[in-house]
Amino acid sequence: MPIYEIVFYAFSLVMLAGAVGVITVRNPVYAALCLVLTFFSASAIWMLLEAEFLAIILIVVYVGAVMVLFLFVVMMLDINVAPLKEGFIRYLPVGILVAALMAAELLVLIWSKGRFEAGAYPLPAPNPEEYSNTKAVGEWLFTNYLLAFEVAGVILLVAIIAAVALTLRHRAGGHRQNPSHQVRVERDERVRLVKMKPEPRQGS
Amino acid sequence: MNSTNMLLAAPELWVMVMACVILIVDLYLGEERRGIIHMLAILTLVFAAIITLRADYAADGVREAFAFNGSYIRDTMGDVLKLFSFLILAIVYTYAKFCLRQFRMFRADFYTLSLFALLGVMLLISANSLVMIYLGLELISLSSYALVAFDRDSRLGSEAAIKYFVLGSMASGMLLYGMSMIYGATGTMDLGQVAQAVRSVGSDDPLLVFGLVFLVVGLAFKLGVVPFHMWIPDVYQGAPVVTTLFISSVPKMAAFAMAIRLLQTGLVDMQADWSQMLSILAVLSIILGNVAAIAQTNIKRMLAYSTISHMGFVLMGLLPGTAMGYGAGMFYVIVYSLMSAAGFGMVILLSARGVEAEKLDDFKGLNQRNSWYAAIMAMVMFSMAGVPVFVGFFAKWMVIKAALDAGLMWLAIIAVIFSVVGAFYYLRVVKLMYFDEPLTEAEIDAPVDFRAAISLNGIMMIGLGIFSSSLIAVCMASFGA
Amino acid sequence: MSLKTILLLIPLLPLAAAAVAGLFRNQVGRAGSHWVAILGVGVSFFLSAYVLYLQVFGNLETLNYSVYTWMVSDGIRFEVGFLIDHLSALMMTVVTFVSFMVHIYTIGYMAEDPGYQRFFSYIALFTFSMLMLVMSNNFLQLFFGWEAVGLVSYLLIGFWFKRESAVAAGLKAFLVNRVGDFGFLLGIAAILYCFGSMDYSEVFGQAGSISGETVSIVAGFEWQWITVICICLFIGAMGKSAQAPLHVWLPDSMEGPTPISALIHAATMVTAGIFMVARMSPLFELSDAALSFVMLIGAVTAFSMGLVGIVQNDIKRVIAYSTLSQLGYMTVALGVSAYSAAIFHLMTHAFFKALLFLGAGSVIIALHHQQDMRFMGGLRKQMPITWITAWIGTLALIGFPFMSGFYSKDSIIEAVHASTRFGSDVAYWAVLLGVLITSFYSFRLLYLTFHGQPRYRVDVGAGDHPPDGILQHAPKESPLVVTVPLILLAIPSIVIGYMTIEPVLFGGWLSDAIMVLPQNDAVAEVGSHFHGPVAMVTHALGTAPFWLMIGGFVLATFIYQVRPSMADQLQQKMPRLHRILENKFYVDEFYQSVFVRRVINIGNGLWKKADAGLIDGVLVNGSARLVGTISERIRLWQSGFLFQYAFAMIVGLIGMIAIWVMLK
Amino acid sequence: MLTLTHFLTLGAILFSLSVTGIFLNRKNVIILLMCIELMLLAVNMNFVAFSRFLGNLDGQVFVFFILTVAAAEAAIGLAILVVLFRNRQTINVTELDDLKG
Repeated sequence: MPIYEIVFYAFSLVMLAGAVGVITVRNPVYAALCLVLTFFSASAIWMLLEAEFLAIILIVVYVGAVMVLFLFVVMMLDINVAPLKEGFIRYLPVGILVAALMAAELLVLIWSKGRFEAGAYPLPAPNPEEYSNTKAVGEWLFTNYLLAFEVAGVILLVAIIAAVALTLRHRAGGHRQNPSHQVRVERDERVRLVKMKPEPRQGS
Repeated sequence: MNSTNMLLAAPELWVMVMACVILIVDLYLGEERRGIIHMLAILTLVFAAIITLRADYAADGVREAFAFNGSYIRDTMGDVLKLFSFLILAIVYTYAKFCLRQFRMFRADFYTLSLFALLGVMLLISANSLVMIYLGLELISLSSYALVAFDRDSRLGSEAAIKYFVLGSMASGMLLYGMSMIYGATGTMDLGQVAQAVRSVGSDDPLLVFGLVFLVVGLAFKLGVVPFHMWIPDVYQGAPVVTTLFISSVPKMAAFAMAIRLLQTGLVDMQADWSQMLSILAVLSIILGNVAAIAQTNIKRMLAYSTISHMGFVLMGLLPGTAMGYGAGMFYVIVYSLMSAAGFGMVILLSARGVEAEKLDDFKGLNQRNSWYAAIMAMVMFSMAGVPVFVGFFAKWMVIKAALDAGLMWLAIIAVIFSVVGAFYYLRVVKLMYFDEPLTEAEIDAPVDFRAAISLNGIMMIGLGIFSSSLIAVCMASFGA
Repeated sequence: MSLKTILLLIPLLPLAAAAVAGLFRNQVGRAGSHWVAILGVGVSFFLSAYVLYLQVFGNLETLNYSVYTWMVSDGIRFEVGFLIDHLSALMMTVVTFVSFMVHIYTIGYMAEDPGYQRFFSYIALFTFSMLMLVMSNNFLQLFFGWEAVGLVSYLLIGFWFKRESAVAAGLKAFLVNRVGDFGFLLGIAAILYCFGSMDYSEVFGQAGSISGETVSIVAGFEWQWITVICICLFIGAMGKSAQAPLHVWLPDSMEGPTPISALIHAATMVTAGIFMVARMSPLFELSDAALSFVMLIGAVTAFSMGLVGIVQNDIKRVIAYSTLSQLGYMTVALGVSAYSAAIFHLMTHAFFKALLFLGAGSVIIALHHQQDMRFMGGLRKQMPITWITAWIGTLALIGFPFMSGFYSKDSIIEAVHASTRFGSDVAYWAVLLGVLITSFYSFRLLYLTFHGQPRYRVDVGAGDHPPDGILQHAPKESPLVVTVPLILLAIPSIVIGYMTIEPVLFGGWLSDAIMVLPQNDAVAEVGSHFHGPVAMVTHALGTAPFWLMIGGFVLATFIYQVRPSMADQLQQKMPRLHRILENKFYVDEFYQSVFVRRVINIGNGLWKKADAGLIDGVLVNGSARLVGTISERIRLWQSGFLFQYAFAMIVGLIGMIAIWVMLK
Repeated sequence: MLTLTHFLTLGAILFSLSVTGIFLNRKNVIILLMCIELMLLAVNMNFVAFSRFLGNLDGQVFVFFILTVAAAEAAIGLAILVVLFRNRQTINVTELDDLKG
């Protein structure tokens, strides 16, 4: 089935191109967009691996939320683009060397003596028609991984607390409403009854 | 999944619930009633300890119990480490209350974040699967990143936080890469099953060794051993002293537990490999930590380098792969956490209104200002230096003995030589306190609970030294030695 | 009170006194603290004396028992235990007696010091530590005591911490002792490794079993385990007992208050190394190589340090170098297996050296902390008691017949002469010439201090800190609290040798603690010619040491007594000469250029080059500087740049993969 | 035919690229955060591939958790970045060297 190979190689190339883009382009906005491209291709490759649920999650959560957050911050900080890439060329040879070494070591393992060829890890049969990846993952999440799922929730809570604690500022001199004060207000604080003599109507 | 399973994890659930309760209670408290938060946090720890102590799982000769489909484990080692986490965190809170008030940062965030970090510590200690290890670790890390940047207006604090964050995330990435390799080779996340699978696959499978290297890197970063130590000095110095106090003490015990779970439970058959790796890391840490500390003038930074060398010693306990060695490492990490808490507690004590006493010179002539506090600091320094009678000596002794028993003579010799080198900078602090003129005559004042906590913490240095046998026995018993 | 209670009380009373004087210093006040300390140490002395009495007259058996067990790990016991035999009882009595005297003396000496209570607390603590050291029955406690006395010693050297030099001296003592302690610790570790026990009796019992076993430390060289152990232990002793080349800290330690110099740096702590080697005699006896090493180190120290003593002008430094030289004698004695002679000399030396130091202290108080002998002279009239006791101390030191030092030093020289160990003939010449030198510098000190004309002026209006040679008040005899200890120390300095030489040295009284192989027994060889203390004197009158001692006396008298008095007569007739001769410097220079320039140069050279240059400069400061430089280098790696940190991690990762995955 | 090797190779190259990116980037902290996301993607690729070829779901579930944590991490990282920028008016990596030695 060459269509699988074609899809795989096509998206792999796009994905790696995107990754190279992330670490080389000057403008952080472009970098973020390259990252989106990378994630998108990765999502497609995961589809090939029949991990449909994760593929969708990657698009929804990453592309839809996290990368938007990145772009949001990039634009909010308004950084000067030009000086940010100085010296890039100077360190490029070392960078390439490190990348090559790292990749060489990893690939020597992966390509060694057919360690991961079909003999050792045969491709399982495709999942049956009625199989739902989402349902299967969901079942595992709420049974075997219940504790982990709860902890993941706590981690998200911590992220919220941390983000608020770090960035929320009350501006000095700002006017803010305090609902509890508003609710507890007494009549006497708002209305003052003044006793006075009735004034005779003028000019009558 | 039944209710007994749930009950095993009762301490974790309690801490989680209380962290949320504190989060909510804080909304209804004004500035002047923040003390309630502190009381609640202490209460949380006390009850967590009580719940942990009510361990009825070990009734009839069973030494461990599992819950949540084997991803959660209760055993003696975990319980002891958790109890010490509670104790040390209680001490940390007592120091922190005073410090946060002084620095006008007394916010509930510190308490909630550190309680969530504690939850992470507890989960990591009790983790029995790769997933739980990762999640526990991240819970600690994420809380710690935020705590480092806790002083929002500090240039150094935010610099330290971003460095910690980038390097920490990178280390998690490497750890995960290793986990993926282990998963690929064994097909399971459960550490007990990983051990079985390793036995059947054979421990010389390159895929496993590969995974092991990455795991060790992640572990080394968390412990802060050379060459994965670079974050430690910068973060210890840049973070507000309360945060440094926290991250230097409690999470180290979790890192130790993580090493035990991964290496001893999961990859015990690869002991020959990881033992070599750890020995190189341990030697480098002991050498670099002790030597680099000498040139420091900032006490937080000096203690950071001292931490690096102490973690080298902890590794030295782990690497022989014997029950004695694990026990020695566990004893060391507990003792280290207590010493570190006391050391940074003293830094807090000397910090006058809003200015951190982070220069070594701030300790000059402390004896003339207050001889009791000087004595406490001297005890801490002696203990860290490994002077006999003090508890630090016993910790070093046990670890070195474990290495000797495993025939690692060269390692023991290097450790001894460099702890002698290291004695120099600890004793320099003692010299400053006793033989130099104070820079200020200002009265050292602290609330009564602070004084009680630091006195207790200081007396532990010698008290645990004299009566070290029971704690050592507990540590040894955790590993059946 | 049972005996065990008494034995427990002996160290605990000083400890309690230290705690009271130190922790409640403001509550008990100055008088309270000295009463507490003196009472604690005094009672401790009487109890020690009682134990010794029981051993001498009551046939008390050797006691070896455990007091408190700390923990048992792998069959190795960590415990506090007492081994009370003749050796330790003798040491306990000496230590507590000298300490007791020094406590009393301190009342007078430190009367005006603001750190009065602190001082008492420290010296009582020292007494406790020293007692724990000598009473120990295991290596762990020995090491604790060892470190504890060291610690108190540094605290006391740096007692006047406002003086820069005192702090530096404390640090120097600390650093030098680290070298020794490192060896000591290695030795103990080796013992633990070989014997699997820390208990003296167990280790000594098995000592023979490893005599053939070897270890290869440097590839290709096989060392006997026992030799390695003994040399490591002795390196520890070299640090504590200030043997060359680890002696440099002791002269500097004179920065501490004089009572400390007397107690710690002359009488007790510095002899801990001697005591330790004697205690370890069952081990040392098995290694001829180690004993030869001990002997040669001792000989070098005994001879060269005496030479250096000749050129010193500070009164305390002269006595300090004399202490070094005498410690060298003890070490030589150890090296020829004459352990009992070493212990005997240790005991007599403790009395007369403490006496000399306290005498020097008395002079120093009288002259308002002037320590330079060039600004003393003629004090015998103002300070008769100090003068007489100083004479007694000097006579004991140089080994004048019938004085205590005579018996101990002559026995050592005889034992060295009788020994057949490799190198003992060199050591014999060293100790023999040492007698001449000892006699010379001792009399020089006496003459410069107490005889001749005063070289200071009394000027009432000179202010609080007058320049050298000018005093605000005329010197006068010190108060009773100072002179009574001098007298009490002078008595044993005279009689203790005469009274005890027979039992201690030749009667085998110490043989319950000290083991000597028959073929090494130099003391027995000497003992075969011993016919009582009086006969020993008559015999000595015809031997070299006596005449060398007399020679030193004559030489010193000629230079420091005869010549200045000639100058006195001449000074009116020859005003130009008057100026030259009035100043003692010129005498010294004359004597240097004409007489013993070589000797002086060697002395000076040893002091400046070896002490100041090589050892201070290269070994102590040099290694500290090296570590400091490396440390500064390493700091540069921590560049602060995030990408470099990341780079280090990546390189670490790549390196680890390369080592463990690729290379396998 | 596609084998596990292909997917692992992809993950390895991605991992190497991200590691290099962290080291190579000296100017902009945001790019560092993106490189970390890349690294996690590489890891996820491995897990998903193993999960498929081992025929067990553990790997996919783990990826789910990694994605969750990564999202949280991104939020905190960006929050720290904002704080950093407020305090120093720069996110240039070479200027972050107050802490050293």
